Formats: sequence, C-alpha cells, structure tokens
Amino acid sequence: MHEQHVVSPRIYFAIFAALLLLTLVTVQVAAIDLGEPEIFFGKRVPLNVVVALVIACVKAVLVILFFMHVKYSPRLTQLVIGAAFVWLFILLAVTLSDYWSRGWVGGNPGT
Amino acid sequence: MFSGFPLFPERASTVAGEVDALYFFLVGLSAFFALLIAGMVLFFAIRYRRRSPSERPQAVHGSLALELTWTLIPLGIVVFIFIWSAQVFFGMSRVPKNPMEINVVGKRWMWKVQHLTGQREINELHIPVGVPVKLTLTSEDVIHSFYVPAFRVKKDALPGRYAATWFQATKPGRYHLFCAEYCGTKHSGMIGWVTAMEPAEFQAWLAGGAPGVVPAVAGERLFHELNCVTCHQADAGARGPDLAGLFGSTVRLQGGGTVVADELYIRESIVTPTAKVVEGYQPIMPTFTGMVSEDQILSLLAYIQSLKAPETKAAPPPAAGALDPKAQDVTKP
Amino acid sequence: MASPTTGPRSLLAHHFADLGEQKDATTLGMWLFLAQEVMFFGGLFLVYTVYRFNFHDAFAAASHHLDVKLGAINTAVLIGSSLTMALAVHAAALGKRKQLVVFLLLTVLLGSAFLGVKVVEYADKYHHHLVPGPGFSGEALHLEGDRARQAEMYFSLYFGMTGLHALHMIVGIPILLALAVKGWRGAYSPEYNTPVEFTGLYWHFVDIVWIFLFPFLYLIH
Amino acid sequence: MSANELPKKNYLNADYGVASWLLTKDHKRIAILYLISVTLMFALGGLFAAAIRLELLTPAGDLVSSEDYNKIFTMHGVIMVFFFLIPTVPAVLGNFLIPIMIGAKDLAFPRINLASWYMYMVGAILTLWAMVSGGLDTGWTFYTPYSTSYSNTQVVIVGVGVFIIGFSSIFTGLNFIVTIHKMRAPGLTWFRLPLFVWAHYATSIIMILGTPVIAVTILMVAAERLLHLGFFDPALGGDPVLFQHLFWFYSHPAVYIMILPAMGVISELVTCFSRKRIFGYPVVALSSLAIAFLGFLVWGHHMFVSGQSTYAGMIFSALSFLVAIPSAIKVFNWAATLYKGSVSWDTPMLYVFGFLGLFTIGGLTGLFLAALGLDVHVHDTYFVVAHFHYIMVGGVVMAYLGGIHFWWPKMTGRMYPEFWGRISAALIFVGFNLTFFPQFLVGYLGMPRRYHAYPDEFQVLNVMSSGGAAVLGLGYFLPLVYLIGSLWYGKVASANPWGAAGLEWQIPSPPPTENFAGQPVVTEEAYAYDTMPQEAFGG
Ligand code: HEA
Ligand code: HEA
Ligand code: HEC
Ligand code: CUA
Ligand SMILES: [Cu+2]
Repeated sequence: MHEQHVVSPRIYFAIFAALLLLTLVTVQVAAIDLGEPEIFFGKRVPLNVVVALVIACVKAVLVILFFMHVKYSPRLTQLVIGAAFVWLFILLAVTLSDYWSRGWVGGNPGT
Repeated sequence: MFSGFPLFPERASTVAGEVDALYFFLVGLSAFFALLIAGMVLFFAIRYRRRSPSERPQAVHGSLALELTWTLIPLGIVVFIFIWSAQVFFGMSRVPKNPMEINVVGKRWMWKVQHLTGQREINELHIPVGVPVKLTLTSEDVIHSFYVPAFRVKKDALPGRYAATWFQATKPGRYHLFCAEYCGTKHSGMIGWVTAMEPAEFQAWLAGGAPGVVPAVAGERLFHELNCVTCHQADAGARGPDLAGLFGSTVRLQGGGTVVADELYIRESIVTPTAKVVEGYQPIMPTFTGMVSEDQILSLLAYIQSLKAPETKAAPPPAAGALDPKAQDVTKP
Repeated sequence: MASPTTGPRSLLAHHFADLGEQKDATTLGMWLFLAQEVMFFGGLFLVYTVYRFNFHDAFAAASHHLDVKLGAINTAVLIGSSLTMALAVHAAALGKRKQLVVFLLLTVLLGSAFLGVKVVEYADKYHHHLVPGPGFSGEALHLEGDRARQAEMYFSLYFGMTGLHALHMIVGIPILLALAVKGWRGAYSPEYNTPVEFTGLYWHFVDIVWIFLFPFLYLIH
Repeated sequence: MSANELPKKNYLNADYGVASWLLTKDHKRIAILYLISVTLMFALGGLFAAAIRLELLTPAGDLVSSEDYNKIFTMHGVIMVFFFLIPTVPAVLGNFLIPIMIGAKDLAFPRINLASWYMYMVGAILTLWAMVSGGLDTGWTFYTPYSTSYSNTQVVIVGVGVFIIGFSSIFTGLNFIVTIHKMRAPGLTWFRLPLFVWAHYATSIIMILGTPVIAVTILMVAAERLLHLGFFDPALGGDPVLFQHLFWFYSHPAVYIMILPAMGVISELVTCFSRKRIFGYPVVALSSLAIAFLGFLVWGHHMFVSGQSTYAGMIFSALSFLVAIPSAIKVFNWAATLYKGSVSWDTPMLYVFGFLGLFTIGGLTGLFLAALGLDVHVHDTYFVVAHFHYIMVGGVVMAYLGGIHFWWPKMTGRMYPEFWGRISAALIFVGFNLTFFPQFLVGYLGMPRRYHAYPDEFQVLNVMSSGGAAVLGLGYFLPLVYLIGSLWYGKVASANPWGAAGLEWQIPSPPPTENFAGQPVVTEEAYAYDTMPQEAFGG
C-alpha cells in the first residue's frame, strides 16, 4: 500500500467550500436561540450546543476523510483513528457520568 | 503483651460487622485461590521436575473446557462479591432518617467539630452510641479524609464542597480518628479521638461542657450581621426569596430546571449565588466568599435548615442540649 | 514534523527490507503520533466541558467578550491553509516543484495570518485585564464576585487551549519553511515526498483542533 | 565456535568509545543504556525505601522531620513508578528482544528510540535536580489543590520531568507498535508471535493512548502554579475531583503498563523451563488486549471515598472486577503449562514461582480494594500499600529479575553464578513477604499511609516490615554484585544455554549488530519445544 492515492484538486476545493459553508452556518445558528427542550431522559438539552458540536464533527470528518486521505487509506490507519476517538469518548463519557449522577443518593450531598 | 499488639481492629459501629463479613469472605476466597495456585505450581514443579537434561515432554495445546471453567467460575465469584459489596456501600452512602447531625471542618492540620447544640471540639468528637450520626464534611484548604477505623468509615473532606457520611456507634469507648488523605507536613498529626458514650453519659457531657453558641443561633446572628435579612424577608416585595421551608424543597431555577435545596445547594447559594438563580429573581445577591468562613457557612446552613415552612413557622431552632432529631426528612431523594 | 525517514540520498534505512515497508511503517508511526495528540487535547476538552456545565452563565458571558467575527475569519483562514497544504501534498505527489513551493509558502502565510489575529485577540484580553492571575478583573465583562472568578476559569481554559494550539502552529511553520527550501532544491519527487505528506497530516490535525475550539470558545452563548 | 570464547564480532565490541554508545542507534545498545539508567534509579528509589522503613521502626517521627519524610516517600514513589517500573521491562528487555523475536534488524525508528532514552535521561535529571533543590512533597499522585496551591516544593520541575519522560514512553510504544505491525519476518503470523511480543503490543496501546492525558494534566498543574491559570483551583470554583479523574485515567492503565510486559516475560520463562508449549496460546495472547482495553474503564476505583458519585463508584467497581478476569485466566494457563512438563528449577524459574504466588496474592487483594464497602475502610491505609507492593515488587520486579537472569547470557555472552542466583531469589522471596505481609494486617487495623508517626499499637508489625526490608535489600544487592562480576568472571555462554525456542536463541550470544546474517523465516508456532532438534537440549 505504498502507492499514494492522488486525489483530484477539484475534490479539495469542494471540501474547502463545504467547510467554509459549515463555518458560516454554525456562526449564524449560534445567533439564534434554539431553546433547551427536555428530550434526553427528561433532561434539558441545549440545542445550540448540539448543533454546534454536530457541525464541528462533520467538518472534522471531512478534513480527516479527504484532506488527510483517510478515505483512501489502509484499514490499519482507519483503525488507529477510530481507536483514538473511542478512547477520547471513554475519557469524556465516563468522567461526565460521574458529574451526571452526583446527588442521586438522597440525604447525602457528597455523592 | 498482646494488648499492645492487636491484629484486628475494634468493631464499634453497625456497619463494622458487615465490612468484616465481606473481609473474611474475601480472605477465605483469597486463601483458597492462593493455595490452589501455589499448590498447583509446586505440585507440578516437583512431580514433573526435570529428571534428565534431554527430556522432551508431550505437547499440550490447551483445552476450551478448562479455559471456560476458569473464566466463568471467577466471573461468577466476582459478580457475587460486587453485588454484596455494592450493597454495603450503598448503605454507607445513604444516610438514615433523622440522624443526629454534626459538622466537621478539616483544616491543616486539625479537625474542627461543631455540634448543632453548640459544642465545639478540636480533634475530639463525642457521640452517643445507638444513634445514627451524620457528619457533614468540608475543608478550608486541601483535601482531608475523615477516618475512624473502629467504625469502618472514611470520607474525603473537600474544599468548596460538602460530603456527608454517617455511622452508628455500638460500643462505648475511645477510638482513633485519623486524617487519611495526604494533606502536607503534619498529615500524620491530624489525628484525634472519637469518644462514644452511653446516651445518658452523653447528655451529661453536653450539659457539662460550656456550650458555645448553637450554630442555628449563631447563624441567625450572622444572617443579621451580614445583612442577609435586607433581601431575604418573608414579605412579598423582598428582593430575595423567602428562605423558610427552603431546605429539602425543590427550587425552580431561571431558564427552567429544578434543583433540590440540599446542603450543597445552599452552600453554593451563599458562596456562588449566581451559579443557580431562582426563578423570578435577579442575580443580584453578592458572593460571600472570603467574608464567611466554612464554620460560619455551616452556621448559616443550620439556621436556614431550622427555618420551617410558613405553616409550622413557630418551631424554634433546636435548643442547646436537645437531642431532638430535626424534623426534615433529609433522606428523601 | 520531524519525519523519521532518512534523507533523500539514502532513501532506504538499513533495517527495512524495501521502500514500501519503510513507507508503511513511517505512515503508521505518524498516525499513532496523531492519535496521541488527540488524547493530549482531549484532557483539556474534558476540563472545559465539566466547567462549562457547572458555570454555564459565566462562561457564556465571558465568551461574549470574544470577537466571533475574528474567530470566524480565523477559522476560514485556517481552513484555507489546510486547502493549500492539501494542494502542496498533491503537487509533491505529482512532482510539481514550483507548485509545491508556492502552496507551502501560501500555507505559511495563512498560518502566520492566523497567529497574527491571535496576537490581536490576546492583546485585547491583556488590555481588558482578562489574563488570569492577580491582575484579572471581570470589569470588562460586567461580572464581579464569583462570576468573575468563573470567568477567570474560562479565560484560563481559553489561553490554555488556544495557547497549546498556537504552539502547535508555531512548531509547524518552520517545518513548512524547511520543506519549501528543500522542495525548491528538488528534494521531493513522486517517489519520495513523505515529509511533505506527514507535515500535511500534522497541519490538518491542528486545523481539526481549531474546528472544535471555535464553537467551544466562541459560540456558546 | 568454541565453547569458551565470545563471538568475534558482536554488538558490544562492534564499536568502541563513549560516543559509540551515546550516539548508537542499535536497539540492543540502547537497551543496555536503559539497563544502566533504570538500575541506578532503582537503587535510588530503594535508598528512599530504606529511609522510610528506618523512620517507621519507631512510632514517633524521630529520624527525619515531617517535611523530609513527606519528600522521601514522594521521591520513592515518583522514582519507582515513573523512572523504574514503567520503563523497566519494555525499555530494557522489550527494546533488546522485540526486534530479534520478530526477526528484524532493529526497531522501526532507531533514532526515535535513542531520542526516547535521552528524554528519559532529561526527565530523570530534572527530577534529580528537583530532589536536591527542595524536593517534592505531593505524593506521587500530585493531588490538587495541595500540589497547585499549597506545596512549597519543586512541583513544576518534577512535573516537567514527568511530562518529558511521558513522551519517552509514548515514543517507545509507538516504535513497538510500528515494528510489530510492519517488520515481522516472513511466516511470522500474529498467532505465531511470542507472547512477550503480544504483551508489549498491548502495553504500547496504553502508552500511546493513556500517557498524553497525564502529560496534559501535569502541564495544567504546572500552568496553575507558574502562570496562575486556574484549572483545578477551588478558589475559582475548580474541582479537585476532576484532577483525580484525569490523573487516574492514565495512572490506573499505567499499572497495566507495568504488569503486562512482566506477564510477557513470565510466558517466555514458563514455557522454556517446562519445555512445553504455552497452555491456551490464543487465550493468553488476547487476554493482554482485554486487559489493555478494560484497564481504561476502571480508574474511578481509586476514588470511592473522594466525593465521586455513588453510582459512578458502582460502575467503576463492577468494571474493576471484570478486569481481574483476564489476569486470572493468565495465571491458570501458566500453572497448567507446567502440567506434565519437564520443569527445571533454574534461577529464572524460581523467580517465576515467586511471581505466580505473589502476583496472585497482590491481585486477589486488589479484589478487596475493588469491593466498594470494604475499600471505604482500607482506602489510603497500608492495606493498599501492601496490595501494590505485592503486585509491583512481588510481581513485576520478580518477573523483571527472572527475565534479566534468563536473557543475561544473550545480552552479555556470560553466565551468572547459578548458586548465588538461587540464594538471592530465595532471599528476595522471604524478605519480600516479611516486609509486606504485615502491612496487610496493619492496614486493616487502620494505619493510614503517608504517616510519618503512628500510634504505638502498630509498632510490632512495622518492625517486622522494616526487618523484612533489610533482607529484601540484601536480596536485591546480591544480583547487582554477581551480575556485574559475571561480566568478567562469568562462564562464556553458548548461543542457547537454556535449550529455549525463539529466534533470539538461534543467533550468537551476544548477537551481532544487525542481529541476523540473513532474513530468518518462521515456519512454526511459538514454543515448539516438542519439535525442537534434540541437540538444543544438550542430550
Ligand atoms: C502493577 C501494578 C498494579 C496492578 C497490576 C494492579 C492490579 C489491580 N488493582 Fe491495584 N493498585 C496499584 C497497582 C496495581 N494494581 C497501585 C500502585 C495502587 C495505589 C495507587 C496509590 O494510591 O498510590 C493500586 C490501588 C488499587 C485500588 C485503589 C485502592 C484505594 O486507594 O483505595 C484498587 C481498587 O479497586 C485496586 C484494584 C486492583 C485490581 C482489581 C487489580 C487487578 O488487575 C488484579 C487482577 C489479578 C488477579 C485477580 C490475580 C489472579 C487471580 C487468581 C489466579 C485467582 C482467581 C481469581 C478470581 C476469583 C477473580 N488497586
Ligand atoms: C516500582 C515500585 C516500587 C518498588 C520497587 C518499591 C519498593 C519498596 N517500597 Fe515502595 N512505594 C511505591 C512503589 C514501589 N516501592 C509507591 C508508588 C509508593 C507510594 C508513594 C506515595 O505514597 O506517594 C510506595 C510507598 C512505600 C511505602 C509507604 C510510605 C508511606 O505511605 O508513608 C513504604 C513503606 O514501607 C514502601 C516500602 C518499600 C520497600 C521496603 C521497598 C523495597 O522493595 C525496596 C527494596 C530495595 C532496597 C532496600 C534497595 C536495593 C538495594 C540495591 C539495589 C543495592 C544498591 C544500593 C546501594 C548501593 C546503596 N514503599
Ligand atoms: C442584595 C440582596 C441579597 C443579599 C444581601 C443576600 N441575598 Fe440571598 N438571594 C438574593 C436573591 C435576589 C436571591 C435569588 C436569586 C439567586 O438565586 O441568586 C437569593 C437567593 C438565596 C438563596 C437561595 C434561595 C432559594 O430559594 O433557592 C439562599 C440560600 C440565600 N440567598 C442565602 C443568603 C444568605 C445566607 C445571605 C447572607 C449571608 C444572603 N442570601 C444575602 C438576594 C440577596
Ligand atoms: Cu489532613 Cu491528612
Ligand atoms: Cu487502579
């Protein structure tokens, strides 16, 4: 797999345009208040944050897949990137689960 | 001679027996597995010791049945231990109803104890046996950990937060109190004694020592001195919410959402008022960080806890000497 | 990015069987390095997330002080530099020497522009006493007391995260310049251009970090 | 080649002079550089341990001041963890053996390998500098806000040292993974790899994905001290428990960085000294990966009483029990490997016996700690101290010493004196148990750790512990003497003195610079003792 996959510059420009567009969208959306409906197990979810994060993730995926050629990379490379994000998810999700569940035991503010 | 050389800690609280049972079970289990492994290794090593340098044993590749055996049996065992130990732990976390409450502040390198009846102690804690005691812990500087081996309780005292633990002593006596979280130079000097007494004796102790000011009363005084009253009055036009009946109730917050007004919330309302703003009010309450010590916050807390909802408003703060458990049901989740 | 490959004269290091094996190995190494970087920034993102939930209002107020326009411009600039970087890698793969150098220099230019804007922003924070420490004051944010302290936390994270990000760019720019010089001298060919490729990966990674920093820091009102 | 002559050209005499060592890119020479450095650090850490045990002979804190005691146990922990146990097996044995075991000439990135050693040295020198210029008194755990706002010692310098050595570890892991993926000899499929290689592969995953988190955490602590940035400071509303999450996210997996390579060593030794294939090869191999992955999900078991939520505690506890299972599986497979083997009692195997017993005890007491209700009582007492010394000293150090004895002839071309080897193994085993078993008892009694002075009733057990430490120290001192002595007086070793399988035993002792004359080809599974030529056994 040592042959380089040559991507046409047209794709690069298309991705560039998409990224710019998404940046514009995220800035515009941030100015609107989308509210915080109670949609996640009865908890309030700030939609603005969700939208901003989803857009950021899409942008990151575009950069990874095309600018970084991961779409054309061997499986091992994809595995390494996948692992990095799985581990990042563990770090964030498991730690936040502690904060999330604080105070669930009655009569004890410390837990 | 053996009095000076104990091999097992005293068992002086209701949970101590549960913890020890778990311990003995694990000791037995460990002894079994350690001897099993050591026995297997030594037996094979002797039975199949190399008798000639050119020996060449038969190959064995493995056995799925055996692999499953020594995966599933330990798995079953650990699931059992987990459930058992989680039950014990849950019992330790969940404070029983109507405990006697005591505030404890860790400070390098001493334990400052504040009874709701006004007594203050340093590195000493007097409690009656047979009564559940709830400790509300905090720290003025670094993390400390309140540890009484004879009761098998331990809980970190964190700066800027409250943590609670509880125990019920079963045997009168004097027991070690340690700081178990490393806190600097005199960490090993941050020790003291817990004295558990028969209830009658305890009453005598309460009566005997010159009691300080009851925290709730001290809190009330502070409430005036710090001008809290100017905003927190029971009339309709007050700038701040009425605090009567607040403790234990559910507060609606600005922007939706609710919070249960527990110790932590009230503490936060005083030091970080703007973190959670009550619905219908402006975030104008100033922070009192730096102006009040942890002790004083605890006094304010005791005062606010003593304020009953309007119907039962008449109830006075607990009088000195009274062991009257507080009326609020603090265990309600 | 320091590439582990040997120079053009001895393309094949003695311990590899062939160039293909060597290329595969160095590529895997580069990706593992980036995986490591993900976790490195991950720690900061975790701290940010926890406090963002705890101090929602103060963080929102503090983030209002940031200039969304400058942030958005900088995002565009950095995305642009990613584009030129991708084109530079493309040119290298095709052996187009002049294009390679031009695109590398454009990347440097855009990267420097980004850092320039950051300097302007930092200066603004300094000017308004928003640099954490004894000199910090919430006045410019109309915050006082505990909210001011929470805002100080926000700016600690702001400087910590953007600072480390900027540091990564400051490391990247001299490498880009070195590549440009070598590229001008004809060091890279369709057969050998690993350093360009790897620097590209690094640069894109830095871009991705910013793609997350921008909404986290600028857009959370 | 005659039996009592070293091969003419080998990696040791390929080149002469200090520069030829300090600028070497040969993985074997770099391993020797590490061997020397980690041994020095171990001796230093051991000196601090000796000071701890001397102080704890009497209940009163009378030998050193409280400040000094705190610095002593901190430096003991920091040096032993970061500068000895984490690098020791991977950087010495792993560096030396992985390329040879997979039939490669070197690691994938020899220069990065050398750079890793320099990073190790820079980190070590910074830490030593901090030691003489005020020390460090935060405990190896650097808990905030003590480390950020209260300690007056050299937190920043040691922090930078740990940061740098962290990258040494990351790059070592990176090098191993690339090498194992890309440079295996023809025919060497994944399931033919020696288990030592599997173990290092799993370890490297942890190094790469865990270490950056401690690096950035330490950086935040340093920034908080130096630049007044606030990340954990309670005065700004910061949460000290958050620091603990970040710290243990790395530092729990780090304990598997220590134990996994040691387990790899045990797999090699058990098979060689019983002349058997490993029992259940795929299970042992994959359990390493299981440990590496599950190990990242249990860090909160260090925080059961810290103010973490009760439910989070329960999840961490449940997962901690789960991660014990693959370790148990390994132990049973090693024991089963001995069944109907040809078990020799040479020194390395004595260390294996010691490992199996002590690691089992250490691991089982880990279950006590993972048991929520019980950990509340024993957390931060000597019970924990005993637990981790059983695993780290009784387990990892035992395995490391077993490995050093096993591969000593390969590394140096000389045999060590077998008699002294056995004596020291026995001394270490006895001394170890005498030192640390009483600590379980004194821990359950309630003696907190990091205590400079303690109540009188704990004295008897502490005296036993200190006495044991003296025996243990002697046990460690002996190998230092006779191994160094063997460099001059040792019997010259043959290429394969143990009759062992594995590529490393098919090349001369010590190996030539590029290991193999030609490209080796592998046609068999690992540990094929049943099909080895009879000459290998000297029969
Ligand atoms: C190499 C180092 C190492 C290793 C491998 C381990 C392995 C384990 N550790 Fe340990 N641990 C430490 C080093 C290590 N630990 C250190 C340094 C600390 C203290 C840090 C500090 O605070 O300074 C610590 C602290 C520590 C704590 C926190 C205690 C406290 O502070 O309160 C806990 C709690 O769960 C724990 C649990 C475990 C468990 C469950 C394992 C398991 O992985 C063990 C698995 C092994 C086995 C189970 C043995 C094999 C068993 C059999 C063959 C028998 C059959 C098995 C069953 C029935 C299950 N450890
Ligand atoms: C790899 C890890 C490792 C190793 C090998 C050891 C080895 C030893 N450790 Fe320790 N230890 C830790 C890791 C380790 N330790 C950690 C992480 C802590 C927690 C720190 C903290 O709380 O922050 C700790 C804490 C700790 C304590 C608790 C301190 C306290 O809480 O107050 C004690 C007390 O007995 C102790 C004792 C010992 C002893 C007796 C040895 C013995 O095994 C050492 C025996 C060795 C020698 C005695 C020297 C050997 C001699 C030579 C090699 C010869 C060369 C010497 C000369 C030429 C002078 N250790
Ligand atoms: C300047 C007016 C002001 C002063 C002085 C003041 N408060 Fe408040 N307080 C408020 C307002 C307004 C609120 C509601 C908005 C909020 O939650 O911040 C409030 C809320 C609270 C709450 C939460 C009440 C609830 O219903 O949830 C507590 C508890 C509290 N204050 C205690 C105190 C104490 C104790 C003091 C004195 C040390 C004090 N306050 C001083 C104005 C004040
Ligand atoms: Cu307070 Cu240790
Ligand atoms: Cu752990």
